[in-house]
Amino acid sequence: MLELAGVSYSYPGAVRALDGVDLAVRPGEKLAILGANGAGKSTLLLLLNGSLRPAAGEVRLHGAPARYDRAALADWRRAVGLVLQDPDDQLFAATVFEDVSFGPLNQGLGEAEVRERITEALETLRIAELADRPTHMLSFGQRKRVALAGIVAMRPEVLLLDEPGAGLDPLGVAHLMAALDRLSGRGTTIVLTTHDMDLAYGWADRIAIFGEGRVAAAGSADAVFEDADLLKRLHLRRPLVWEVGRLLGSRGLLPDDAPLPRTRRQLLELLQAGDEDAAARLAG
Amino acid sequence: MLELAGVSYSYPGAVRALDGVDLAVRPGEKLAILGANGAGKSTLLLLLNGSLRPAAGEVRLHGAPARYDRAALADWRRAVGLVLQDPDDQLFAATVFEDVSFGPLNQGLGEAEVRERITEALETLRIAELADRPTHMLSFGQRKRVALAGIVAMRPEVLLLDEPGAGLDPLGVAHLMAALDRLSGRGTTIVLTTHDMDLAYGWADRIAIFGEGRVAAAGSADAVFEDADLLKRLHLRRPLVWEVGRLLGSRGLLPDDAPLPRTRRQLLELLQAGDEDAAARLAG
Amino acid sequence: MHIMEGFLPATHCVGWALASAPFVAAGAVRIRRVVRQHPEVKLLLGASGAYVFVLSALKLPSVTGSCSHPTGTGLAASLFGPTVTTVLSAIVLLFQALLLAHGGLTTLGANIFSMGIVGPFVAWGLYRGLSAAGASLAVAIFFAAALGDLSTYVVTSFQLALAFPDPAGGVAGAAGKFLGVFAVTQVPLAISEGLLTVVVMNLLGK
Amino acid sequence: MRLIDRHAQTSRYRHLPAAEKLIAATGAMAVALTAESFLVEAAVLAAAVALLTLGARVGPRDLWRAARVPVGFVLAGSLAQATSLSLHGGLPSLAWPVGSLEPAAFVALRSLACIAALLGLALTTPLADLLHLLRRGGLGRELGDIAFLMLRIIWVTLDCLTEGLRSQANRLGFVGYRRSLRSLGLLLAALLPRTLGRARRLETGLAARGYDGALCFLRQEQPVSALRLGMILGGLAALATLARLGA
Repeated sequence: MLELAGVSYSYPGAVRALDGVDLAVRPGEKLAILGANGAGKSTLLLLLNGSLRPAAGEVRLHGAPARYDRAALADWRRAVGLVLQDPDDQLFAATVFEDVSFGPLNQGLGEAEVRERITEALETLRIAELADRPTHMLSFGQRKRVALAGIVAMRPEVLLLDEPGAGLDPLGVAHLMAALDRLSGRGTTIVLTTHDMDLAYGWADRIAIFGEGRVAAAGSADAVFEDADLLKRLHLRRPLVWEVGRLLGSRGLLPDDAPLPRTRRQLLELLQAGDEDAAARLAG
Repeated sequence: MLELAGVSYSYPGAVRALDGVDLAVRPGEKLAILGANGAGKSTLLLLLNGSLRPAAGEVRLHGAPARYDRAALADWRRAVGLVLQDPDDQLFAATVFEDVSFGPLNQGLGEAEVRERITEALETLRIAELADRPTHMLSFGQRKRVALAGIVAMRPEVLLLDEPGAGLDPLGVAHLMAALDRLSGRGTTIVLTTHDMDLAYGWADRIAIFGEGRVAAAGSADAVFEDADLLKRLHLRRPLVWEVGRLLGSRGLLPDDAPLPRTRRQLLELLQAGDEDAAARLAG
Repeated sequence: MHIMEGFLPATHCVGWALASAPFVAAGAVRIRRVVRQHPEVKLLLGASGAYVFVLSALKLPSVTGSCSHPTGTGLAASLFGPTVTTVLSAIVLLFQALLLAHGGLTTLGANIFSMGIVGPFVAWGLYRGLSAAGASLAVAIFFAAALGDLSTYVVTSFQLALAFPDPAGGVAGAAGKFLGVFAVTQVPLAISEGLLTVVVMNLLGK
Repeated sequence: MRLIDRHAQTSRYRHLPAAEKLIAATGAMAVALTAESFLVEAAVLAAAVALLTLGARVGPRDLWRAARVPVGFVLAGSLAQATSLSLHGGLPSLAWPVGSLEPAAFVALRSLACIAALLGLALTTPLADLLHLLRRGGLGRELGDIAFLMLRIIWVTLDCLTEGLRSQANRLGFVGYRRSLRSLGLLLAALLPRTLGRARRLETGLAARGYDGALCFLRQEQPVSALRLGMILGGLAALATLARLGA
């Protein structure tokens, strides 16, 4: 539904950031784009929602090449929402409620509809109690969720998130990912960038590895993490859960019928289950 | 050498941030302070270097209660260096060299000495090649290291770091931690705050768990991570390496004589070694 | 230096508001025109205004050891020009009244006149004049910023003197008194502000 | 810097319509400025302080911290007003002329009353609420938007400034006058491009939310209550009557 075809882009006076990127986002999927700091992941997202215009190649939305006139951009942003890494780059109003109302109002919705959208977005992010709070007195994690709510209230088909977990503690990340799962459950396509391999492994349907200005690999986690040399060259490493799961599997220490663990919790449960198996064998 | 005794502090109009904190930093140690976002870890560091003055209790430096007059504060900061979380708030000068010279020049050192300090600090952080680069053209990871170099060049006895790993990709974290190990090797006492449990587990000599306004537990990693209820209450979780290591150990899957793994690398090596043991047994 | 809430009689409040209004209106019209042509300027102006506010909220070390807030108008005028500075200063003064209780709503007109109009225009004029006369950049900036700040303080003293003329010395005598009372903080502050502006402009010029 | 705002954001009176609070405060100032009796000034001062301490529950310490700078100005200014300067053989000399004390004391009291009224507004009303009134009442779309953006960016920039000052203090940047000036210069010079850069990124961030040059948003506010407005106007009328009787 959203597609980059041979897209190149470079910032003035800098080396080329993107160099012939091909990437297709599939409807309803959860796609994680992995890459080291400075690999150009943010640039990629800005191209995907029309904030930047490619120097070469094209971006396609629902199959048609994207246009960059005012009306086309407005439609594009209705369909594709972008949440930046630093919430302070996206918040402008004095209170949370006012801030979240901005996007829906720009979409030309009526007041009743806007109120409903705000309520729903704050509910999805479990921050209904913040509605009345001044934006400048929120914690970083709260600002992150408010910035996301501001986009969610616009009900985009595709949601792009730049490093959603950066700067958050494990609980903050868990809250955020739970909200993304709720959105995904309602049919929103979600694309996020991250350099946290375990986060991507546990969450994504599909993973794209990004480095040296292009998409170096894309596919299922298992396929993508197979290529150790590629990861090393791009300064990435495999998820710890993946590594441990593989090694345990190869030693026959995991139940045969169980799939490899993808999250920390799954891994620990499998290990504990193994414990109980052993205990059962001893007792029996 | 640096000690908090019954220290309380609260920001005006807010609930109490610190409430009777006791914490002693030992000479030459690597101490990690763990806590969720907003637990007050940054406040703790600001109290430790005299940037904030406790509402109750006292801070002791080399056994004597700290004083807050101008001269005493200058001495204090010569002995105790603090690196803040966001490097952008800490870099002012046009080039890396100039920026790092700021502290040593303020210490009143001669030019030759200042140059030597800068060279040494950049060398310690392995960023000698950045000396002439404009600060605004550095990557995030580079800026983090330059900010650290600015304090290192002042040769403090104690180095305090607020969330040194935040926002860095795995390679960036590895670079930074390697630099801290070099400093520690030369006798610098290092205290850092983090919410990355695995980072703390792999690096620290001693861990202090911080939450609900006080130090809830302090000691060796093994002692501190034992109390699962405490960690849960403070929204923290055990390091994954710790959990997996324990579970494998309890199932007898690690070599008996080997200590429990503390880092990702140790864990994976032990697992692979186990593999080879098994292979050797099969072959023999 | 701000005249605090309620210090000026009602007639003076109205008079100074009327005196300031044309300058603020002219600046506002200009800003409105620029913003309509280039909407992206709106955000830059918001950021510039925030910078001016933060500048004027900074505590400046002074040669006498006392601490005080700079006006920031010299730096603002040399960065953004005097007309824009007048409008931004007017908003900054409103914010200062409501966020810091420095200045006031009834004295807003008088404070805009001294700090948002005379200060920036003196600074801008001196900067232009001294540069044209061949003074070095540092000298031009120092005198522009220091005298811009000083002129604000002189105008404020005259505003107070007009409101409270001395029974013996008249307006001139009263001005002397007010100048004298506030000189302890304001003269060193003007020198510090001049020096600071030189440092900042040198760094920005690099 | 944040003291007044913090009170405004958490005040019991925060949710009362800003228009009511603005009318009460400016009305009290108008009465104070036009009255010519000590009694009226004292009444305005007492009413404002009582509303702040007993009504809005602002602690006396915070009230003093918010008021000390303007009060310092009032004391210095009234001192200058009360004295007389004359030239005797080329040398200026100060005197306390008979009857100069009373008008100076009156101006001081009037100013304190107005400062209390201003604080009554500022400590209970977030600045953004007042900006809304101004935007509706003639400030205009463009200037209104700029003022709102300023307010938002001020908080973000202040955080940077605080951290920057802290970091420079950690590196002994404020030991001595020359170094302090140089440190502040470095900080301000670094802060300008950062602040302008933030504006550019905010433009991108808002564009992603459909920004087309106008900052529109929905507000939650209580409607003005006729009862409360009546009470405010009644109180002001009482003060004005007192002023007339006193004169």
